[in-house]
Amino acid sequence: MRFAVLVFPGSNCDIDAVKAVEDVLGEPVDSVWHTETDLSQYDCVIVPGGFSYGDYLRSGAVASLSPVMGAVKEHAAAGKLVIGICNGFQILTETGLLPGVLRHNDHLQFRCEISELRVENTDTAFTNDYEKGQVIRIPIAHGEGNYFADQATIDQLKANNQIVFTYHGTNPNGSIENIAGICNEQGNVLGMMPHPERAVHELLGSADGKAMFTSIFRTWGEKHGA
Amino acid sequence: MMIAKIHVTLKGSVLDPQGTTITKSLNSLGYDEVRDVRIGKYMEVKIDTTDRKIAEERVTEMCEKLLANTVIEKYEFELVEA
Amino acid sequence: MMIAKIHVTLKGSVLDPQGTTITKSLNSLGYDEVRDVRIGKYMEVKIDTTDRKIAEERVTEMCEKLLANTVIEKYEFELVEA
Amino acid sequence: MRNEPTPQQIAEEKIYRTFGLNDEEYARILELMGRQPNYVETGIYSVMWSEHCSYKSSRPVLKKFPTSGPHVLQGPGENAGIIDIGDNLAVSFKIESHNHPSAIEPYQGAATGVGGIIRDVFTMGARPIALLNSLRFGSIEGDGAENVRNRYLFGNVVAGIAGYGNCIGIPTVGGEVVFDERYTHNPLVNAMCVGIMTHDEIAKGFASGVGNPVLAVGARTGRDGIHGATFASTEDPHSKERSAVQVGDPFMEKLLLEACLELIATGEVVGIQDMGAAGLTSSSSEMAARAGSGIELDMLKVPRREEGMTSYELMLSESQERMLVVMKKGREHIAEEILSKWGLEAAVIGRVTDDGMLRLKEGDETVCEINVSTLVDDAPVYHRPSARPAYLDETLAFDPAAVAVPSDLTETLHQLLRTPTIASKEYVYQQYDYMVRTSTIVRPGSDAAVVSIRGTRKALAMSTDGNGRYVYLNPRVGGQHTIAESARNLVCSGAKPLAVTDCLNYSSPEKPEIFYQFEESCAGISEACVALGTPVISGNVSLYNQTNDIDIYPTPIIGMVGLIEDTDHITTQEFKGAGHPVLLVGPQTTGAIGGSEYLKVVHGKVAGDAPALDLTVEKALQDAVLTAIQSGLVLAAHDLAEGGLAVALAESAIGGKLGATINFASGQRLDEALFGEAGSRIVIEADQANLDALERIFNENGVPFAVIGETGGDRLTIKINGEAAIDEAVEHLEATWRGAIPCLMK
Ligand SMILES: Nc1ncnc2c1ncn2[C@@H]1O[C@H](COP(=O)(O)OP(=O)(O)O)[C@@H](O)[C@H]1O
Ligand SMILES: [Mg+2]
Repeated sequence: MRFAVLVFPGSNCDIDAVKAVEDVLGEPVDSVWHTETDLSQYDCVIVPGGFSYGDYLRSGAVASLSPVMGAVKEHAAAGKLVIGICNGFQILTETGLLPGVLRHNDHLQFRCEISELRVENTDTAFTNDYEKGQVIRIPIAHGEGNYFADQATIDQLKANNQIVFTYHGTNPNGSIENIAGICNEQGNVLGMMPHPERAVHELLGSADGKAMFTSIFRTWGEKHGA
Repeated sequence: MMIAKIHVTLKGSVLDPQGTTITKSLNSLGYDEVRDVRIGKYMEVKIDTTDRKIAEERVTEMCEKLLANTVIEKYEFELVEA
Repeated sequence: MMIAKIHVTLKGSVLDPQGTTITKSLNSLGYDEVRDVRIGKYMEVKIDTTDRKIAEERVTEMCEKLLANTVIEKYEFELVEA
Repeated sequence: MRNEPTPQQIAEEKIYRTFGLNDEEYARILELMGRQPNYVETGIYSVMWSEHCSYKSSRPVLKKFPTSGPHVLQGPGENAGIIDIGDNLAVSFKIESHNHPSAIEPYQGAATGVGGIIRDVFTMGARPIALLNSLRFGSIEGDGAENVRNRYLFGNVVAGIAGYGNCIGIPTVGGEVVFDERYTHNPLVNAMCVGIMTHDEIAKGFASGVGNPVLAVGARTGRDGIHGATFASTEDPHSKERSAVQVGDPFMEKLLLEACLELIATGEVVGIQDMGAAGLTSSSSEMAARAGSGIELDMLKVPRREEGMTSYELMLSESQERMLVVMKKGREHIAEEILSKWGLEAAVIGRVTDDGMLRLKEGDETVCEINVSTLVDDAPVYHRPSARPAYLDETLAFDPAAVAVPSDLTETLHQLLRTPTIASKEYVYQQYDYMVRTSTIVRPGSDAAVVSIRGTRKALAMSTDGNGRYVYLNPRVGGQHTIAESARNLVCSGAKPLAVTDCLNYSSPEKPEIFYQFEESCAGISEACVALGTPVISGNVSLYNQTNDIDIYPTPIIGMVGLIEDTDHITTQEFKGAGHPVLLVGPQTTGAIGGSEYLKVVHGKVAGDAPALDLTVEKALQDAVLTAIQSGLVLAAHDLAEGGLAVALAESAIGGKLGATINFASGQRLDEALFGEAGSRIVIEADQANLDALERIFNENGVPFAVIGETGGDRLTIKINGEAAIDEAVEHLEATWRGAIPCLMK
């Protein structure tokens, strides 16, 4: 299975995503510069966290217009996997691959901590190694993670079971319905504010993010008979 | 040269947590008369053109594509000669 | 009720990293005519008063104290009846 | 034409004085140049001879620091120091102050401080892996105008540090914050950066090789921060031109960082230095001085942000995110290619010469010609008069009998846990991304932060420490404490302390009493560095931290880095499990309550002598505890600092959500035994089965120790001579400690 981790000017969790894929799965993973227009050789694209273009104007806005995002749209339309983490989630909403927006945290401060998430949907390629309702510990680190969408969109997300993760206990940013991560209707594009790539070793304080990578690999393997 | 003076503000129905926080701080500083604060962006884009009509089209495009997120924001602009 | 429409912008010689980044991004999207972008804030403060003179004084104070950082920003406002 | 004063006007109207040069200094310039300097030249001398760049008051003192050791690859003098940690790896680090800018514009002042120290480290070829800081503010309690301002400064300094560090993607892993009235108008904002590299990646600030091209790289030069260096060296920054404030662009710096590391890796770079204080002036002259060469620049080629900038402005601007690079001749296109890939500019603005001159041209016209060594080596040196401060007689005369032991010591503990200096700093560090790069093993909240080194079993421990009150009460011993506490913090995390970076924050050196504090505390620092084997490899001095006749406490801040040989040795301060013996290692009596946080918070007094410290005992203690940790005998270790034994126990209990029952014998006053702050003491938690082995190690090192209790339950109970002194649910202690700062900052 081949992974691509996109790199925009200002990305800073790209290396962490690469390390996580290598450490958890040992599968090949490339860093792909934002000017690339062909992603056809990859099975899963990770849009990593960080501050693409400084998060200036709106987080994710400038990056969403880069050449590589055209290829990400094609990749997603072909039913292949895309995960946006933190800034990557913001980029995916700005691109329109996922509905809604991520606004300033309601307390207006950046917040870094290990947060507790509830896995709401285990029928996705990203989460089938978790139990439904399982509470996992995954770090957050963001200033603009306050998910918002209008009521119609929220109703739709619920009806289609697109809410994948919610915050358990305290909501760290004011997001609507405690949303921490959502997927698209087809279930092959996931966006989440928390950082699973930061939770892959006990030494880092949690290894609960590992199951995301193993889920992806297993789903892909089942599909491709590997 | 022209300057597009662009106002990007939240759509009416969208809550403005930043505005709410500032309203509260103003109240607690003793400005009890403050009822509500809404926060938006103001941009000045300098454009090398003389054709007002083209400028209008182009700025509209820039707003739609990048300068505003039309899911929650609306924009407005005027063009002035510089 | 009155509304103070406040523009807060960076002083002339202060670096505007956001503006510079957005200028470059617009250029690379094909908007070559864009020469410069400056990004500021726009606020609407609703005030429960009818006395324009007092309102003017109070809003000036709010800007100096909280709404603008006068070390690097300047502000401007107009009052309209609401 | 330029509208600038002529050389004659500068001399006759004494215009040089407005630049911060005094009459003798100006006379010296005339002598060195053999003519009257023009406007640009006067500006260049004034910044290079400012306190900030020349260290003219502090140099004689700094020279006495121990700076060498077998593991030191680069001592003070470069942009940052470098130490060897084995496996062909090297670590570069430095701390720097941004006190004056932060007093005026806290967010940008702190942010650009972080940006500057990061540049110092990646200039050396190192990949920055961690940031720390050390902060001082006036009191944030109360509703006075000053308290409100202090809260504003605190909130925005923290936000500025977060804003820059988070965006650039370097984790902020540790630091400290202290609140005291003495810092009301002079907050201290010291930022430290740690980077890592292999030995062959080390780069230096050398402009050598005649004809080699000199490039300006990164951001364009604007009119911001002109005369910042001079401004950092004067008494009242508030009266200065406020447009001197610079705005940071962490996004630009992230690109610059990646581009520079890529460029250095090509091996085509001769020398590189960041343009920090005094911008193009100091970077060009220092690079030439180190190489014994000269530099010629064409000012018309310097990329600029604004039209009509003069050479004077270009040379003195402190615009951020810029570097000066000397490439091998004919290889400039490599710089241009790499920089443009990252969307940045690299412009050839001059070349290296061999005549020892800093020569500036505007096309064909020469506008400045100065012998580089007169800027750097001939800068004035002042041997300032020193006099023992009169207040010491009064503070040393303090008699503890004059204050009563509080009747409710549990309440006293709450009072201490609530005081912002001791209370949880979660409000601060939850705004910092301390996990990016996925190497942070011990996060903020323990004695030292620990960052792992990928591909090895090694890890680095790091901390910042300082106690201005101790230094105020006893400059010599206070200086020793600063080093001892730093090293002790590292040892508690399982590291061997390796080297020191220092940031020396003081008031005006022109006051003999202040100079005495400076000299004596630096002597104390040197003594402790020698005793503990931790040389000084880099540092920074910030003087004139005073306003309206209030001098800050003399506040040397120490940043220290230590090596953990194996991640298995990493130890933290929180209690790990019930039923384990708790030991107090080190001297069992505390000395008096002089200088303690307790005396200040509970009795409102800053008096007495600094707490006792014996460097021989300290060294033995650290060796013993490190050996014990490396032998796998220690479950938790926590050094005793502000608030003494009681606060240390409370912190370990809160962190582990686990109580303890403590009972020990003491001949001291209860408040001394509980809250006294003598040095060289560490609390550890160990397995019962390991007590014998521990005893052997402590005895071999001649370190006293006692089992003072046992972990367990949900209360912290401390009995002295069998009588209950403190008894409280850990949960309640935690609520007090955790809630204090958020409550004040609401
Ligand atoms: N400004 C800060 N930045 C990051 N971490 C901080 C800061 N201030 C305090 N901390 C963290 O809080 C913990 C306790 O700080 P402190 O009480 O100063 O520790 P110590 O007394 O052991 O030096 C440390 O882990 C420190 O890293
Ligand atoms: Mg400590």
